[in-house]
Amino acid sequence: MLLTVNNMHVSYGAIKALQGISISVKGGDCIAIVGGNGAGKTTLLKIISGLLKPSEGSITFNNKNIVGMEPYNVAAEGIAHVPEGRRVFSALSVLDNLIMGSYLPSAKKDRSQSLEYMFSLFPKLEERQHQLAGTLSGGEQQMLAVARGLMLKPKLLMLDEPSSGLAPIIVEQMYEKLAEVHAQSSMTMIVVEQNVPVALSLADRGYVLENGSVMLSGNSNDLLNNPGVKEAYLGF
Amino acid sequence: MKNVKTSRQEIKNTAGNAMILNPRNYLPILGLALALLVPLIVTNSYYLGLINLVILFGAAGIAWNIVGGYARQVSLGHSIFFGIGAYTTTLLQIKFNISPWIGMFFGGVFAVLIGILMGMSVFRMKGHYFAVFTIAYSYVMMLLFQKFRGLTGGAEGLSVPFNDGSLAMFQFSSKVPYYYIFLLALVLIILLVQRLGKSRIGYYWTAIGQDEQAAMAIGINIAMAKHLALGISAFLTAILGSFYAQYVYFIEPFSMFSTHMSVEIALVAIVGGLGTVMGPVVGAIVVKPIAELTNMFLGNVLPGANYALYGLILIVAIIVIPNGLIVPINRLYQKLINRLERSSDRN
Amino acid sequence: MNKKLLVILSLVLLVVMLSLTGCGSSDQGKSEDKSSGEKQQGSENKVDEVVVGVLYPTSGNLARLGGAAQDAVKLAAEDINAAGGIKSLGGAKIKLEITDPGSTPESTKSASERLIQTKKVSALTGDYSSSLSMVTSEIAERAKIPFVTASISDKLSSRGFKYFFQVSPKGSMFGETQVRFAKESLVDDMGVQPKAAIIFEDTTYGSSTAEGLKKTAEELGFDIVLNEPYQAGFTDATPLINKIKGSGATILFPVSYLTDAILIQKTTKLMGVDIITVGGGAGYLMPEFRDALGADADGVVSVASWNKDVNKPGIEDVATRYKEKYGEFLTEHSGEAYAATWVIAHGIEKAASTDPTAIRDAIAELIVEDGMAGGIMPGGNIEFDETGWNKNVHPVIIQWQDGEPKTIYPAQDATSEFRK
Amino acid sequence: MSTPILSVKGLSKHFDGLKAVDNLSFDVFKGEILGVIGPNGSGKTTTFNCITGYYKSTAGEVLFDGKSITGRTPDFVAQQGIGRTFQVTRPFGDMTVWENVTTGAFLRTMHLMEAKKIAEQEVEFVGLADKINVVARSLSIIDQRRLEFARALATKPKLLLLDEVMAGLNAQEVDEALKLVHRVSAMGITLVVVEHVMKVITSISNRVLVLNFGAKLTEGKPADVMSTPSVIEAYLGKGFGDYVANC
Amino acid sequence: MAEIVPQIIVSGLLIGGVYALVSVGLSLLFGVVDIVNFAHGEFLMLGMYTTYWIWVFSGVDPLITLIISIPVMFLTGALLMKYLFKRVIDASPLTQIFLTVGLQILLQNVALMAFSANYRTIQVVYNEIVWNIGGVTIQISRLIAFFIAILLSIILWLFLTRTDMGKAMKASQLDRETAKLMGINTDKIFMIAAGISAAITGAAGTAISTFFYVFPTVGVSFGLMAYITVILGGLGNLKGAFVGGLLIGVAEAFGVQYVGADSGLLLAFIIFIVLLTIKPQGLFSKGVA
Repeated sequence: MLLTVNNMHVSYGAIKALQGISISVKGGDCIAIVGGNGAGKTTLLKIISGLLKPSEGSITFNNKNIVGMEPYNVAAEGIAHVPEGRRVFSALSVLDNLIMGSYLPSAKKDRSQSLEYMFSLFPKLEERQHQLAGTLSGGEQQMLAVARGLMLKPKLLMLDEPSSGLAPIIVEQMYEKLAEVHAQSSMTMIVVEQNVPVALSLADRGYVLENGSVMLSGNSNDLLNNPGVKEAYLGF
Repeated sequence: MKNVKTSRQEIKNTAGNAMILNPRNYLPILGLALALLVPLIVTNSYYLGLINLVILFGAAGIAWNIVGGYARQVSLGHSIFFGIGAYTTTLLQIKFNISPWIGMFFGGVFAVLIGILMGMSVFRMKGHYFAVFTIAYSYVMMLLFQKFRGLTGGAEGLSVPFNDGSLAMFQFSSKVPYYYIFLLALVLIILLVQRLGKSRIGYYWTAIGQDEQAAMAIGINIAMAKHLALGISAFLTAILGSFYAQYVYFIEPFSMFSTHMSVEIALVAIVGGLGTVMGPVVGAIVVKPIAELTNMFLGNVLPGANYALYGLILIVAIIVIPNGLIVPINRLYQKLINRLERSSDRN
Repeated sequence: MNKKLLVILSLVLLVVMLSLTGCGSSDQGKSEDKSSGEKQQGSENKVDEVVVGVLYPTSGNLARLGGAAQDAVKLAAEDINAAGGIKSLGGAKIKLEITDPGSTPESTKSASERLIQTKKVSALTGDYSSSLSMVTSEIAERAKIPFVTASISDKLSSRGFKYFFQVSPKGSMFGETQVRFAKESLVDDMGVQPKAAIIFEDTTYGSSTAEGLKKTAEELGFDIVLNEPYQAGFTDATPLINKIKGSGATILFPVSYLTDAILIQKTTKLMGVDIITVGGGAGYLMPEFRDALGADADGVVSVASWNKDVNKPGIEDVATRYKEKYGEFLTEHSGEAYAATWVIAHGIEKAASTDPTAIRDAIAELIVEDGMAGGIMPGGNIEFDETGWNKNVHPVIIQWQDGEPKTIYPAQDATSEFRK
Repeated sequence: MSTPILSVKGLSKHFDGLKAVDNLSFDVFKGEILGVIGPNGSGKTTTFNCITGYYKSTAGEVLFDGKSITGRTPDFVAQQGIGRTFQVTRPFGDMTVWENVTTGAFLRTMHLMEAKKIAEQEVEFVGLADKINVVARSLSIIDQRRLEFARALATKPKLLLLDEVMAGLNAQEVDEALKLVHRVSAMGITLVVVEHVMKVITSISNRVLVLNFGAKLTEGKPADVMSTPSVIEAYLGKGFGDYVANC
Repeated sequence: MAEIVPQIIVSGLLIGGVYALVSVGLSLLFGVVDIVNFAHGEFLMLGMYTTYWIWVFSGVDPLITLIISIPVMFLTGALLMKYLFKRVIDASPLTQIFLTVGLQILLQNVALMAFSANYRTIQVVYNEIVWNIGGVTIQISRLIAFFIAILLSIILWLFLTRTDMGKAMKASQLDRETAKLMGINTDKIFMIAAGISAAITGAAGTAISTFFYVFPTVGVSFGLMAYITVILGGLGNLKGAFVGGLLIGVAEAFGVQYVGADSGLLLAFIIFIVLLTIKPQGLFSKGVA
């Protein structure tokens, strides 16, 4: 296993955000984590990347315990977390945003290659590389956020709601790119989504979270056909 | 903290427990009674003088707290109101022989006018902007008071006319009358703020201090509420400023309108506890004597050692008790009340 | 809290307060009497020490000169004690209680009261800053403790205080002396009516000096083309010098503290403004003035309330020993502080008592003649008029000569010649 | 369902060239529950913010009870009788539940005791009675939503705008919340409900308004709207459309 | 009187350059770490004392002391960040203000204890030289200070825009959490930012030490100017701080000339209040939320 999260608990004050979640990801896997607002998806990613400290539980990445590590050290271990809401550095140029993705020495040495790859993957970004990131459209910003995450050359890429706020056509493009990256580099990915069908169409496996626990897990097709999932998230 | 207490108390009151026998009622009265006896115990007028300053700054801290603690607008310009009060009263006394008892209300009104003027520009700002802006205002005030010397006496300052032992002119050679006047002012301000705290505007101030967006959604006119807060705070601060002038005998723009003065007023509220009624009193009890003690024991050792220690204590205090001293004190007070209540219940 | 109850209680409090204030002053009077009575009994012409409170600011903006003055007081106390202490009290030693009044009226009030109430001082000296002396004198007057100061504001002695004594010249006299000197030594040679510029720092010291300047300049027929206060402690004198230059003034009377004085002096020179400067005290005669200007300091003229080479017996000895002990020359405020301490000592000697009121009465009658220790103020003997001011004192004019401030005017005090 | 209580006419809101709301017009009728759906970023919350005065609209007009409230401040709008909740809850953190709601009740009364009484009722109404003296900061998200609901109700609104109040609730909690919404509606308060969860919208709305790219895609009865192809396309995505087709 | 306008502008600009550098230092710390340091003027004071003492003991030109004073001040700033500012990064502005006010009192008085209240001056030859260009007098030492201010501002600008670390600083300012996710050690970045803030402010002190004096409270007036300037330019906006500094310098010079010698600051402050009342977010803020 590349990543094992075991019995994770976390609370914000009196609120229990996660109540004993366990997931595991094999190298080369792509998994989807789906569920409604407040189900704990984002919290889970934040815990993995070190932005939040759990009250209980363990995380093993690449045979190393990463619980309690600072986020920048987790990033150096090879986990890239593309946060929810794009969060591009709005007052930096597109290029500088990508450069920030390759800030770590391990990524910096391959910076020009990575840049080339990003520009081939997202030609729009090359066109706009000198523009301030804040002036990009929502879709372009999301592309930039993903590209910036890829610039880290991570072993594990975690995407938080990459479809949020995007027109369907853009979501589709985005997921096509993700599928392409996954296929080309067999990069391990975790995709957190509210847009259940799209996420499950990309992922091999999925976890359904509700109220901070895993309600269901299994391979994507099984989940898509699960009547409970259908009712709760697909509206039928 | 305060809020939990009041609501719990309200429940008790509706249960018909509002008796003098309730420790919630008799403890403050006991405290006040003790306070009345202080001049009999503290006969050294230096120490009584120190206590007087504690009371005065405690009251000023409460007045500051209306803006800084409830509505959470970090004012570092309260020396303006303090100074306006001090100057108006003293000038009226010097030029027209108007008693400070009357003059201070003029001072209060002027301060409110200045407050409204300030409010027009500062209430669009938050946090650091607001703080620095109020500092700039106090500098402008200081410079204006220095510049228009014909009216204000300029940098030379003003001496409060010495008038031995006259209640009508607010002058006493003993510290005792000052003590009772200041104490009365403090009690009245506590009562007022407590009352405000339980009124619509008090709820509105606290709400604004917590979340302006949400406050607007329930129909709170932010600008109006803030102006009211600044106005009341300015008025009270000006009254206390005129007390201060009468008490210190001499005022000059450089110290009256200084940021140092604003910081001292705000500091008692912060050390004591933001947005609480009694916090500033606790803060003043701690802050003022520390400044005196460091000066008393280190003032003659090495120049600067006293203030260096004061600064250090300040830093440590802010880091160790960021929420103010009132929190642990309140906890103890609650414990005391609970214990007393339990013992009376048993009876 | 039960509101009604508290309201009633505060009304009770109000009544109590009013009744107490009614008899407050008489109460206080009684206790005062008692304590002074005890003191007198205790003194009995033989005591070990007399406590003198010393208030010089050693922190904040006033620390520089406050510290130096405090040193001078210490030296004076040593001298007094070395000379056998207070002989009328059986050789009682002067014990200094030193405290830092800070730089605000409030801190000065606290410090003054602390000394009076907790240290049982017989007399007070200090402050040097007129603003702070305004406060200490109020406290001292109420507590009936004599306060001897070297602060210069005219206001100080204008309040009819009984316990206040001012050894130094009054602020308004400085300006007068500056202008008279200019008239006699400089202007009369110029042959034209001078255009004068007066600029003064916006402080008590600055404005009271400037008043005298303006009055005398007008009297002596100067054409005042500029008369303005400026903000003390500026970072750049160029705008101000520009203004002076633009005014067409030929003689400049700046009343400035050190940093401004240096910048004005330097900037005037650098900008090539051709103007005669007669400085207004304080900043112009500190060691740092010379250190900063180097050779350019030489020739600079300024008014001073005191100087270390004023024509008075014993002054050289004091100045030399001060310099040996504290490493810098004795400046005007420090010299006056030294004299003020001796005034207190002579007063106690004369009163033969540690009782403040007795000392006050003695100082009011005191004459410190030339030759008596501490009689080092310019002018005649040190003696106080009914307002408490040393009526014989006057300011002097100094000139920097070979790195030292030399007294050059008026003739009776001068020890050096004016170098043009 | 006769007279419109709220009329939005040609409303536009642009941020630095981005058209968050684009020439949007719709009516809300007295007593109805209007559901508003649309993908993330389709302008639902921005519309709310324009109506309630948090944003100054770039163009257009908003009429409430026949009176223009265009460009008025949020507090004015609230005083007129429009209550709202926030997508991300905004309780007054250091105040208790009771105090939070009392603050709201003060909009309609000057007296503390009366305000507290109103507040107590509303707190009970939303089912927070057992937590009435709890400091709002320490409530769970769901209880914070209830609190906001109660606080808005305490202002006695004629129209209540609910911004994703069901988000993050489990099935049972959603049912409870739906009951609550129905009870509010039964009290005669007009409701506009923004939701993400389709099921919620279909089960409570009298009518549904669908937004896409800041403009109205369609409006109508829930069942009709749900079967409109363009809605399926825009809201659920083409992929999902395909998926549905394949089923 | 119009012929002195160029002189007023030049004088104002020269001192404004120093205000600008001090303000840029303050703005940097605020921009990156979100702390308003009320002890900022004391960095200037410490820088001046460092320069003074090196000059006393070695006799080298004060400008050369920058080689030592910059690292010393950098370290001071970085350590303050690590042990003090870091504790209040997420606290309310109120807490931050009072912590740094405490620091200000502490630093001033420690300086008083260590160095006494004496005014110290440094003697350099070029302090005595002036240029007269078309009736405008320029004091060389002030011109040098101005150029140091410009030079350091340019170096800082290049650092922030051209180096990875500079960009990382900006990134941390914009979004601390996301910066961490990129592997940027924001704690370290904050220490460096505080270090640079202290170092360039100290360097401003060095620059003015050739024509100004050192004493324990020398930083107060410069600090005050910096707060005003930084707010004027928009908190955290370096360009705004720089232009604001120049503007305040010029406004002050005009105030002295045309309003009254005691009204330079008054004019500057009133301009400040009026401008900010019109544009509360500062002159150079962009409309970006």
